[in-house]
Amino acid sequence: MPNFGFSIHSPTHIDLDKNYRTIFNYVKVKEPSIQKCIFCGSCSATCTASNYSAMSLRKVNLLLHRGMVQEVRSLTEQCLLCGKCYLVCPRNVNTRRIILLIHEALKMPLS
Amino acid sequence: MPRIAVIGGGVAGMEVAFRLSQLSFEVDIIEKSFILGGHVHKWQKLFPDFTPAHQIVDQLKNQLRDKVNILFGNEVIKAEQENTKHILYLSDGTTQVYDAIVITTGFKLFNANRKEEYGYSVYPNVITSSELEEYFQNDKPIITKENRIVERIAFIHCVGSRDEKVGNRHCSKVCCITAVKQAIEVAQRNPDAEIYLFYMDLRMFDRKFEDLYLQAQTEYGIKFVRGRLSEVSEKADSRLFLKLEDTLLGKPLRLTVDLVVLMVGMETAENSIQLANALGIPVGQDNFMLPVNCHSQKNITGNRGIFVAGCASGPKSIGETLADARSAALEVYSYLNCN
Amino acid sequence: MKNRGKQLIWQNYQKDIADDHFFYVRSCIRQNFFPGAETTFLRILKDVLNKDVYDDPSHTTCTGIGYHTDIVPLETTMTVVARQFALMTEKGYKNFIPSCVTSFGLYLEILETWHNYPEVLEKTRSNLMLATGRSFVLPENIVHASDVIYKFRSEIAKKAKYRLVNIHTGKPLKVVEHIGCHYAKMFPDKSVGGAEFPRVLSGIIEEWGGEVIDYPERRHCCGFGFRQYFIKANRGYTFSSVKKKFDSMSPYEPDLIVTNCPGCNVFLDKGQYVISEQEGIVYSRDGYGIPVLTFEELTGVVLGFDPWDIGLQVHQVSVEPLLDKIGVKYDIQKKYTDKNNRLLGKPVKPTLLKTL
Amino acid sequence: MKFDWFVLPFLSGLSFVTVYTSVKFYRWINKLSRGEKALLKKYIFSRSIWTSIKEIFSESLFHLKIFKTHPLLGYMHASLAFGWFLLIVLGNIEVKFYSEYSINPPYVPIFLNFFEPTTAPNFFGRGFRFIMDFLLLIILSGVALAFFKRFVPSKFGMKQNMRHRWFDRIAIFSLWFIFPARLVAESLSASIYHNGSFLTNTLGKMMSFLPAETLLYPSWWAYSIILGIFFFALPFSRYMHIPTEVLLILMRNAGIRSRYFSHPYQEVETEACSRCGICIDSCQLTSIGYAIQPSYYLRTIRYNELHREITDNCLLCGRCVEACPVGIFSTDIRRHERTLQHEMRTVKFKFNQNKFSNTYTEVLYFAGCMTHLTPGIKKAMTTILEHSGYSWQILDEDENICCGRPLLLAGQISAANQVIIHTRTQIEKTRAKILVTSCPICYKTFKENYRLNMLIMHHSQFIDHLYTHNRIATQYRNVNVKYHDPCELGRGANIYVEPRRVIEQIANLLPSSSEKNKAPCCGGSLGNTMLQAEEKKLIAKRALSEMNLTSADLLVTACPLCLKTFSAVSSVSVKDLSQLVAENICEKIPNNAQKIHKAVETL
Repeated sequence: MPNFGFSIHSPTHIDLDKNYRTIFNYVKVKEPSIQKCIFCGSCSATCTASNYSAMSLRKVNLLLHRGMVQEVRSLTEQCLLCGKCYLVCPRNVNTRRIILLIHEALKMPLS
Repeated sequence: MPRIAVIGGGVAGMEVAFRLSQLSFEVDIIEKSFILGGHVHKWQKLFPDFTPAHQIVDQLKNQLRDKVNILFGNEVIKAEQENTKHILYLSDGTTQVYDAIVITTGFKLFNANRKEEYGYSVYPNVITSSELEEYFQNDKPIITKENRIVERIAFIHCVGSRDEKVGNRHCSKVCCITAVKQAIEVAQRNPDAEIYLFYMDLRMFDRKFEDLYLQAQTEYGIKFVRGRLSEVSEKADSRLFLKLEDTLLGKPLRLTVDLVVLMVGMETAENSIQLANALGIPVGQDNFMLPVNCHSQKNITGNRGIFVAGCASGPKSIGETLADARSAALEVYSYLNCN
Repeated sequence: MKNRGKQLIWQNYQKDIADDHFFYVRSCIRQNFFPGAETTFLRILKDVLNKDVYDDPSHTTCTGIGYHTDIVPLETTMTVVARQFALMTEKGYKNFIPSCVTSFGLYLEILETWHNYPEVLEKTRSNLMLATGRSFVLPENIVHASDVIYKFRSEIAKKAKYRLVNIHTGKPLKVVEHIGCHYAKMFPDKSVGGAEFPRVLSGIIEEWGGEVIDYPERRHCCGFGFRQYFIKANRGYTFSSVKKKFDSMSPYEPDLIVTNCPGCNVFLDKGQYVISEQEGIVYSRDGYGIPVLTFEELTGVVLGFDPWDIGLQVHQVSVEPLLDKIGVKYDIQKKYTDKNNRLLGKPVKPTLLKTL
Repeated sequence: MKFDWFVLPFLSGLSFVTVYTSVKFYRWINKLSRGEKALLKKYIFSRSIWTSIKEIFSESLFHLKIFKTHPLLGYMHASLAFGWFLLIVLGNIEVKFYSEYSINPPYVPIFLNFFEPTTAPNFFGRGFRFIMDFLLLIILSGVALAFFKRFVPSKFGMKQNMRHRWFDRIAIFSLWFIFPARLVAESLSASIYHNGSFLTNTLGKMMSFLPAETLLYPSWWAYSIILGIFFFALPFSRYMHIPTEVLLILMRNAGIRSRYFSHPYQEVETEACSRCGICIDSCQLTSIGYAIQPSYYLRTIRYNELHREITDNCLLCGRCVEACPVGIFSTDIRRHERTLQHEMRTVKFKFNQNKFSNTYTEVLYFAGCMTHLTPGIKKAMTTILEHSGYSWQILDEDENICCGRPLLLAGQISAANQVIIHTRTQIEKTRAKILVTSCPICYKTFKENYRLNMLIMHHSQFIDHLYTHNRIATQYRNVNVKYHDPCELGRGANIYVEPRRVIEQIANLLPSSSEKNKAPCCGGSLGNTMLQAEEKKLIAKRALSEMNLTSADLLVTACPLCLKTFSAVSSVSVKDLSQLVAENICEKIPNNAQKIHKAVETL
């Protein structure tokens, strides 16, 4: 192939027609409170892990909702399960269980 | 006995007329169409508790029975004022003289054609929230115009509200909760449909609204995405391709849906500006009637003897409209009895 | 596009198009992309529609590209545009038709500026007088060349030898029309049909028997956008736009793409080669890609001109499959020969994209 | 040699049980590591074996712990267990008086009445007859009580019965029918040979109208068959508890503990659980309708049913371990299984090292991540530290880092270790003498997993230390206070005295019905990841009513999590111990510097 000096960027948009929410559905069945999240961000603000990593449960939750799973693993691994997020969540989302379920799901060969 | 004109036979008009008749005034309702109830007449279930709309309309109609005379199919063409009397020239040629006038002209739904890029009236499966209400007359699953069961549906908030492009900077405040209500009604009819609500800010401003929002999330798995729709186009199989941005993730978002519901906002009623000029009362920047003071004199307009109630002075829920109507009736009473 | 709703919208975007005595302003880059396009346009107007068209050899570029890439200051551009109008006034014409959409957009922009700021118009008049000693009158009617074809689309249809119909299947050709952004998006009311559902090319296609496809990325820019294309590092952005458009239209399997702007035609045509090389995708079943014609070339084909006279051999995507579908007679041997049959040389064959 | 066919069911049952149990014991012991085997062997042949023997008698036979739970329940167990034990022992002695052979097949003492129908004329014969009848009566009373317990558990101090499965029910019923069958058999033979005593003779007379001769032999057959059924059912039912508990006591006293899931000691514990159901009432999840208590949990492990949710749905508060008469550490089993489920070896934490200070101070206060959500505690602790006269600093003032225990509780060991190593290095960098933390969860981890060579104190201990060394003084407030023992501080770390001593300095501490090791869990425990918010609230409310605070003006606790959980539901105001102290601290204290200096060395 001749050297064009540029490459064609692949689209960076979230394509809800293609993104499969398998992990979200896996978690939702076992922990329905994930649906109550209104992405207000108080969990990420108080998060202990956010002091040394990019971990933000709001973002993790959103990525799951949108079926974008690549980033989820590196974020949820930093979680210390300390439960501060649960204490501040205005919607009583069972945050720690969601993290554990994500870890479980990431170990499974979910498509 | 003083005579009072109530311009507009919607929910506000009926309530004002009834209350005034209770205060033993002679009341005429001047209604442009031939049925009472206005917009509420066309709705099936009301937020937040799904009471049937006709129940409210019938209740208000029954109150009125032969206590008030109703001039159907009539509009105010011209108005004049002689010291405390108001002369109204009606479209059926007659002229009436009244001691006080209450404007309850209500609102008009934003004409979604003006948001061309949303493809309303271009793509058959782009409908407005009031058109969706007609689907709810029965419990059958919601289908597209090509009789395909809707598997994915998108509700678009703030269509014609909070939008300088169409000259409506105001928020119509009831479309958010209407979207949640309608989303639940769709979810009840199409249990495995994926339902998205695309919003800028969710304004659940009244009691039990937040509960409905939570119920929508948990019981019906309805998804709320913060992002304003930019454009709708049609795909090969006539499904609709939406372009948005997920502002919480800061990434563009694309999806295909079967049906797009535009939550059209409220604008001032049809030719209500002409009426306001005819009656000599000011109109706000959002073209709704402007009361003298938005705190203590919400029903009193700049012109003595002329009052305003209901959505004519800005978007309101039905509960607020009825309360506003009752307060207008009292204002009229104190105006006629105390001066 | 026969959808009743779209026709509703076209109603409020009508403009009057002059019917004769045109002062034709050529494009500066079009001749080297598609050399036959402009001569074909003149031939159509003069020979077929026998209109009075004046092609002034002394008019210059409108400096649009320089202006859009911040190289040419606005005042210089205004003076050059004023000189074009001066040439027209001197030749006694009032209907100004630019052949390139970028110029069309620029002329409108400058006329709008002059309209809102008369003092700038006066300054330009004095600049022109100082520089060239010329004065000018604003054109009475300024439309794009494709508007003219749109206006006379039914006359052309009557004189046409071919229809945009697949002679083998009898079905109308599926045609994608792409409107240059500067045609309607800058001044929607100066276009035929507005910005959302432009009518100028779709009108022509439907008149000549074709079926227009309304695919989701129909209004997406072809990616020329000057700043993107001129800087090599940004060129990837151009071709990702092109790929986005082709991905969106491919489910419809169009037979033909029609454009009315030099930039779009280049990138939709040559973009298919770049995408085939870099992404290994060809957007047609037969592997030849989707032919891209300018509106003049299409008119020429429909009127039965010889394809090689129109200059279709310069296209990256071979047009022969399209010509076979329409039933146009052509001599494949003469594709790369000059007037006196000397072979000019054949282009190198791409690795994936099939060419004839 | 005496023999009759009817002994066969009993004999085959007995031999099956003996073989099965010995094979099982052998396999368990064999699975122990070499070190553990040596430990066991050394223990068995050491003098301290007597403690185990004493414990076997007091627990396996007398069930003393169950007496403490409820006397009637205790008697029921003791009568059955110890009664039957004596019946067998005395039966074997009685045999010596009759048969001429010194060694007899095992069934003879059980069916002596059949083989020697005529009682030995001398005093011993009749004496033994009397004792055997008496023992049988005791056991029968136990069986009757067991039967009534099915219908009226509350009389036995139990709110509800254990819901058994069918294989347990077979074992229960067969056990219940053994002794009535013996009674019938001996009474029939007594009605013929008058060889019984007060019980069997009288019953024999009453049954004289029956054709005793024809019924006698079948009754012995029935007795033998029921015994056989019981022995065959035993290894697969809850009664495997009978032999296994003995082995468990030996192993536990030898110091063996389960270190990973399905460790042999854990298997012994799982089989030693008799599913008596006592742990059900102690668990606060029972009242919310969850059957996750050890009785059910160990049953799912033993019959390896799917139980992922049960493992996670437990507060790990330790009340069931306190209540368990067999002393099974079910919380350890649960934690080990959680490691199996949730361990993530690939985790790599990206801590930023330079965030911590390394200035030296005597006291290092570790607030813990939870305390950042209860600023009241942090403010109180700062006031106290200011008054303490020690140089101090807060380790995680802004950069809040976790102690690692929540990861341990969830079973993510490798992740926890990384956190522990990181936090330990930060702590050791300050070279402090005393590490104080206001969170019992952190305290327990610092004590057990950190191996820090400094003094580790929960803030209740530290304040108590400040009192005893009169570094701080407080005014007395005539306020009625009740103290809630946080699970991780009380049961978790055995700290009951210091918090009470501190409170008594300031207010009048009222005893509460369930406190110290019986204190309820506030429901907010990090051990449970399954409970929803409403359920946690319910647990908290019921815990408050269990402690009945009607007479108290203030509830004091010593854990930020308990504070947060209780204050959301309690009508009585809730404060942390440090807040109570800080609010009543006096400004001036006698300043005898040298006493302070000496104090540090004595610690």
